[in-house]
Amino acid sequence: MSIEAKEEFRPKIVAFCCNWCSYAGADLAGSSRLSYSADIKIIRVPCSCRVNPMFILRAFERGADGVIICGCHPGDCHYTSGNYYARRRMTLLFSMLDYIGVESGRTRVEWVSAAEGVKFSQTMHEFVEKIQSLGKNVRLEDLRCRK
Amino acid sequence: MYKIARENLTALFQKIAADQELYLPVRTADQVNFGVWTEDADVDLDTLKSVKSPKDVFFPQSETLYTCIRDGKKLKVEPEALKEQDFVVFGMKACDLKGVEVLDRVFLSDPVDSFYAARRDHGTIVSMACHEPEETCFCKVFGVDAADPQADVATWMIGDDLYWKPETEKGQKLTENLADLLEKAEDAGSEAAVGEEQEKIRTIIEKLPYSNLSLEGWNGDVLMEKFESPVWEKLYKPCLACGTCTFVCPTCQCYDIKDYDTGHGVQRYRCWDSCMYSDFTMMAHGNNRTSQKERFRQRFMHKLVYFPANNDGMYSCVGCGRCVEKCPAALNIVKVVKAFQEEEV
Amino acid sequence: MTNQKKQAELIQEISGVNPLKCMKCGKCSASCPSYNEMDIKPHQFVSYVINEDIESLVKSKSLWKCLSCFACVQRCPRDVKPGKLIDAARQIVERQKGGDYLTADEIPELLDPEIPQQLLVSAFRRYRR
Amino acid sequence: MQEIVNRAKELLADGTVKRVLGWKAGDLPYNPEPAYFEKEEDFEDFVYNGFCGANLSKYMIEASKLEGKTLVFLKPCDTYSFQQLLKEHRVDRDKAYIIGVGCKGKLDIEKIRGLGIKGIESIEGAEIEDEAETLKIQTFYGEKTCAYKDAMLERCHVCKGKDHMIYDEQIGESKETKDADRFAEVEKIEAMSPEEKFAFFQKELSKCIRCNACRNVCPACSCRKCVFDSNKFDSSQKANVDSFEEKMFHIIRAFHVAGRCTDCGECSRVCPQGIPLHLFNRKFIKDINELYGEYQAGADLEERGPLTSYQFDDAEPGIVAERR
Amino acid sequence: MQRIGVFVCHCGTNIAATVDVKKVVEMALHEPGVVHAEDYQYMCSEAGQEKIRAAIQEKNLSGIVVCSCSPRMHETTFRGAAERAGLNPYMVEIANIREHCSWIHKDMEEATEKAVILMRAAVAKVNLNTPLKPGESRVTKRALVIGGGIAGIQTALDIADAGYPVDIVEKTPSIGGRMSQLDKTFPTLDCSACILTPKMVEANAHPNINIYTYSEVEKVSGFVGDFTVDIRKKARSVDMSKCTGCGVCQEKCPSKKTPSEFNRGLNNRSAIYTPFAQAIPNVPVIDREACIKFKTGKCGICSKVCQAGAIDYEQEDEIITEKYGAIVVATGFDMIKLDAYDEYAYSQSKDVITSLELERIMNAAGPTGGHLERLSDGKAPKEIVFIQCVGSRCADNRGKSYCSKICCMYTAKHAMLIRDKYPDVNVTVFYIDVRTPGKNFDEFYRRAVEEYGVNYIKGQVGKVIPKPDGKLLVQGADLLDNKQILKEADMVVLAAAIEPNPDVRKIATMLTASIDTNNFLTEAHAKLRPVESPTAGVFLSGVCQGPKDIPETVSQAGAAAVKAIGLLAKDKLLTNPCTAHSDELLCNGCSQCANVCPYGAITYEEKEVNDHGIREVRRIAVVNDALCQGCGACTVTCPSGAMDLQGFSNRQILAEVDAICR
Repeated sequence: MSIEAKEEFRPKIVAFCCNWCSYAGADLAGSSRLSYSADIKIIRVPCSCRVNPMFILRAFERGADGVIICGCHPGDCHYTSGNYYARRRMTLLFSMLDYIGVESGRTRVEWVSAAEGVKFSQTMHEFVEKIQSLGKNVRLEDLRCRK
Repeated sequence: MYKIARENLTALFQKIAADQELYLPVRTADQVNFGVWTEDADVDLDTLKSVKSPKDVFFPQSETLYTCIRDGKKLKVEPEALKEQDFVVFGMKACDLKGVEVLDRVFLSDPVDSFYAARRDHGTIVSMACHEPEETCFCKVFGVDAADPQADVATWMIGDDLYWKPETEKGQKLTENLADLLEKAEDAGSEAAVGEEQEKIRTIIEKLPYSNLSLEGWNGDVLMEKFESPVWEKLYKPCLACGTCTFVCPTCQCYDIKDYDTGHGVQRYRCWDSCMYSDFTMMAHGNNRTSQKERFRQRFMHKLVYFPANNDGMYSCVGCGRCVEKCPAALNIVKVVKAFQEEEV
Repeated sequence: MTNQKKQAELIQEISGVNPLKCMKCGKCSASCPSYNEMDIKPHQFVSYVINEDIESLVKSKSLWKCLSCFACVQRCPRDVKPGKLIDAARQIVERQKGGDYLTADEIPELLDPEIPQQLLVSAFRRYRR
Repeated sequence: MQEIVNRAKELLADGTVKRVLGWKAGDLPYNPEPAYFEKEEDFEDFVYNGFCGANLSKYMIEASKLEGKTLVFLKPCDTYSFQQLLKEHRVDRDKAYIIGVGCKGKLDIEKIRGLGIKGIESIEGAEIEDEAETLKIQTFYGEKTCAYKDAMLERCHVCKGKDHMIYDEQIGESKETKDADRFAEVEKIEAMSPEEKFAFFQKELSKCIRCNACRNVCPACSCRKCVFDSNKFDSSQKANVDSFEEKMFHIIRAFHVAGRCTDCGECSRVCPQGIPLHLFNRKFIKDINELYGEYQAGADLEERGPLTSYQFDDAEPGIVAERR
Repeated sequence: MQRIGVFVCHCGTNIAATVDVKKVVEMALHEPGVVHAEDYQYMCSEAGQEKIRAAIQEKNLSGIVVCSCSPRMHETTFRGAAERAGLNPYMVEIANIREHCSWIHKDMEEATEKAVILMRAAVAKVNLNTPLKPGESRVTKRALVIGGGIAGIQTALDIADAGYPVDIVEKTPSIGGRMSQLDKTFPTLDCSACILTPKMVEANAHPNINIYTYSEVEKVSGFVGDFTVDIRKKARSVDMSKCTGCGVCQEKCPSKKTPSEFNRGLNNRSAIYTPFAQAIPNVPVIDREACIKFKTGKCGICSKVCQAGAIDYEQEDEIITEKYGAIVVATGFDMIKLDAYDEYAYSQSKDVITSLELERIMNAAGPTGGHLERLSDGKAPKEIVFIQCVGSRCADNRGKSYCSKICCMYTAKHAMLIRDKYPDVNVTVFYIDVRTPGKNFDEFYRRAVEEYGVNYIKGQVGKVIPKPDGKLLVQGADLLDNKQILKEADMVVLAAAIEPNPDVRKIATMLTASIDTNNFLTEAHAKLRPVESPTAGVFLSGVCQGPKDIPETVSQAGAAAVKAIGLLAKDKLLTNPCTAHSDELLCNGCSQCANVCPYGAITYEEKEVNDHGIREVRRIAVVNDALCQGCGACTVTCPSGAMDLQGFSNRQILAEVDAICR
């Protein structure tokens, strides 16, 4: 690899995956060897409704360039209604981030079932591409966390 | 004495800022606070009081003390450098200057606060007399003369001219650097103009509603009596426990020291704290002052009793009136003093 | 990369078809109205592309026998659409002749007795959508 | 005002209430403070005028812990807050005797100062009985006038209406003050480019001194201990160390009150730095109205808040990008 | 400070080939709290677990991180290993460096870097873990089976035989399901009714089985061991206790124009009806949509002719609420709609039929009395064409992507039966592949070709054209002979794809059981837990989980029964200790958490608290551990952060975020 290639922008992306659908979907993507970027790091949460806006802002504060939340499809929540609450919360939060001038592409919610390994991998592909095109998150980053 | 036309002030600021930082009242999003001068800064010398006092030039709201960087299981500690560059503060009012005097008492007495001391050493203060004092002002009560702001350089804005009077060696040095912009004003007319302005200011101040506030009975000797007074119980009720009064105050000097986990180490910083906050001086066992009444009392006892007890009778209030203007519940130190007066009558 | 391989890839690119999805059910051939006229049958088109034998494909009679009726496109259960492959192969031929990238408006002026009628019909059908 | 005082004295005398939560005249023409009145003679200092803008609902959280009933004067907009607090079990209805007072718009001393009026000695025209459209202001630098309207708090220009949502009795007339679109400012920002939006909020929030006045005055921010004061999220902060923290604080604060904020406007009123904090809350309100149907927090006791309910066909979060 | 051990698994080469495991071990030793790190070939093996045990005991570890496969795979294994070594099982965290790393990345450097970060996040989390202890909940010793087809019947029988009461809920008026509609079964050619009816009778007579027909599940709440289910017993308009099943009412009913569901609409039934002769219970229902009495208020003939006085027009739906420890879903399948396949002329010609319709035609109790005839003109067909894979194996959105699995075999059965009974009829099967994996299956197919002379042609049919003379022109291709074929046929039979019963979506939602894109219920593990849903206490039986033939369905039904019995046999269940808890000093008592709790697990109490010396009575949220399932909805609703989730606490998740973004 050339030196230039090493200096390319490698985004930091946090993916919150619900234990029952999306995390299993990610597992399926893995066992089906459906590759996606190593820039994605998954955090397992019981349900998409466990994702607190504080977690998302904290990730951005710490220098994450994108945050994606994956949960069961609406109607399929393991806990019946968790993803419905998550949907409202995230819609409002994303709208607020957009409102203060943070590019709306940096946040995303995607519903991925345990059977959708392909969708998981594709979604991650797309999201990494989007973040690549947006570049480094500078608007929400806390400079003290820079190395 | 020197003078400079108002229209030439930008040139003056440019000249000062050419080799040092210049802090002065700047209007940002409709509010005036002291900030660093830049070409496109909206300088506002006509607003009497900045929202925050300019104390943060010497004692910033937050400052890093040192940084620890973790490398595996090793730690590297990097202390924060002290201020090394000279800077100028332009436009401080007499009350704010008095506020700095109070802060000096705290930070320059043993043990000396090296961060503060370094800033004081490197800072040159250009003051400005209060052209039109307002109804919230009560500096007179604390012996402050708003018409004669003692600093490295004192200035008066009279009509379209700024009169400039160096008072110290630092002030003299700054004046010399600016010699080609400042015009000598040794004539009698200039002296008279300043004198007239001072007279005008003092006349207004005499008329201000708070100017004859009596601080009788407030000193270091009345500690227990004031502390145990039932008046506090009534007084504190509207207090919302926010920190507005302390953060706009030119003399409040309490700070907290906190650690910020940067992910690859720790940044230790200090930041202003407010005695109005429920976690003020929180310790392992809990809090000294568990009720808002106690916290409220602390602030005024400190300003009017504890501080004078330890500082030769000097109050740590300078009568700038910012708390009078900004308190969301319309409480203030004047109301406190008056309430005690009424009670004692 | 061999020329054949390039062309095979080009066909896939133009047609947007992934020939590997074919499950060899033959529904295309079963649906094809020109089946009997063809030397290479519609379902075989797929394997010619997979095997990168574009030369045979381009030389075949079938290329110009396809009516572009798109019955195979419509009915293919696997989204393989042999009709599109044929169409793409024709485009390759045309491009080799230099008639690259036509817009629909330009066609009437370019009417040339040398251009096989099938290609025109096909082009019109394609642009109608 | 006399009507209010008389009624308060009556209720105190007949034992209906143990204390009255009202306003005590200040030492300046414009700074009355919320105060308790327990005896008839206390009422000497009682005042109720245009500068009594504070929302007393929040004080009712503490008053609910006291013995006996507290009489409280609530403007129409304050009653939304009270009802929302009631919904969240933060106040006790049985401990409150609510007199819904009429409202002709409340005054903002910062607005008056903003007009360049300083050195104020006295203000005429701020009494609730006054019908005048103009304030006469005597200053050390001469007499000034100012239209009542121009001195009104921002929230009064976008008033939710003059109906009390909850009360035991009502006193006083109201006058319509609404003359602006509640969401116009939000829409203006929404129309900006991301860069402009960011610059706008960056500039506004750079003034924040983290005094917490907005939080402490807010009736929806009624947490016993705020997350920003506790170590639960490692989010305890006292100062604006980095520009991001202020954003974090204000976004999270707005999020925590989303669906509960009645848009009482106290946050903007008290901000010493004049940050238009209501722009955060109103953005959430606007989104909620548009995406989940009109909702006014505090308007009733029963309806589920928009963030504690859902519809099967709610918009997907992707709508944020689509609406741009 | 924790004493953490990190164990990095090679998983043979599954991990080690792409992740430099030694490097992960080395980097782990740099992490705060880590006092031990090692790697091993297979951590999940006995030897690997022994290493973990040894390290915990020798180094006095307080928490461990295993960098290995998905926690969904071996979290339980490693928690068990930790527990055996005396460590609380909830002090174990898994860094998923296989599914989420080594299997999806090719570059060793990149994969190693990511594995290190995942390890760090897990270490950061375990640093904040606290030992947790599972609670206990009771088990209601009663099972619910949803669906009364062969799968449901078999499951119910097996559970009942083990001594536990079972309720079957069946939507239609009778149990029996699809199998009752079949004529013969492959590969033995048994009569379907002959083998099914005894089972139906047995279920009906079993003391432990209670059957609710013409009923639907309306609401499900609760959790494993303690479900509460509302069952809607639809008004039958016939008193089941009085009806003798004589059938007179059906005979006399003047409304006879409703297409028979049982006969796939090939003939009509009366408004009061039993779906078929052997129906269980043998009690008719009144179809209120079709009944003249209900539509106009006049008629009432059935009531007049019923000697038992069983007709009850006033009957209303009844809601039965019952508690269950386990629920088995056996909702079965239906054929797909063929609207999108107009090329086969299904909607244009009565002689183009589906295989299930052919079953009814071949059946002696069917619309034609078992005579093979064209529905258009009643003539005996001479030429029959079967088309395979109609809507199966489709990549487009017209059909289903999967193989329906049963069609190859039943088509061979049909072909064989026709050739056997009507040797003069020519049978042609157009196929793409003939799939016969199963005992005696290929032999069966070969018999059709070799003994019965069925003509198999490789190639899908392109289209079917109805001709004016009533014949059908089938245009196909013989791919092996490379010929296009135009064949005249009298009858065309389509092997339409099967799909899960559309109602299963509703049921899955009620049960919070997950469902795949094809509406098949998802199993907990594709290989190792094929009859369990990921939702504890919910089991899968039959085609609702995936296409199956009868023997497979029956064996899965038995397997599901065994799983359910295993659950019911326990007196108590250990509950998930990862539940929410509220910090009483921070709680505002505002009720928002209770509003979002899907389990009603949060209640409030007035409690005296001591808040740093201030004693006061406050309204405090209290979580019922047995009801809380640990979703965390409440934690985000709580503005003060009083509500937190054990095992996924705010600080634990933030620590992971920090570690990843470091």
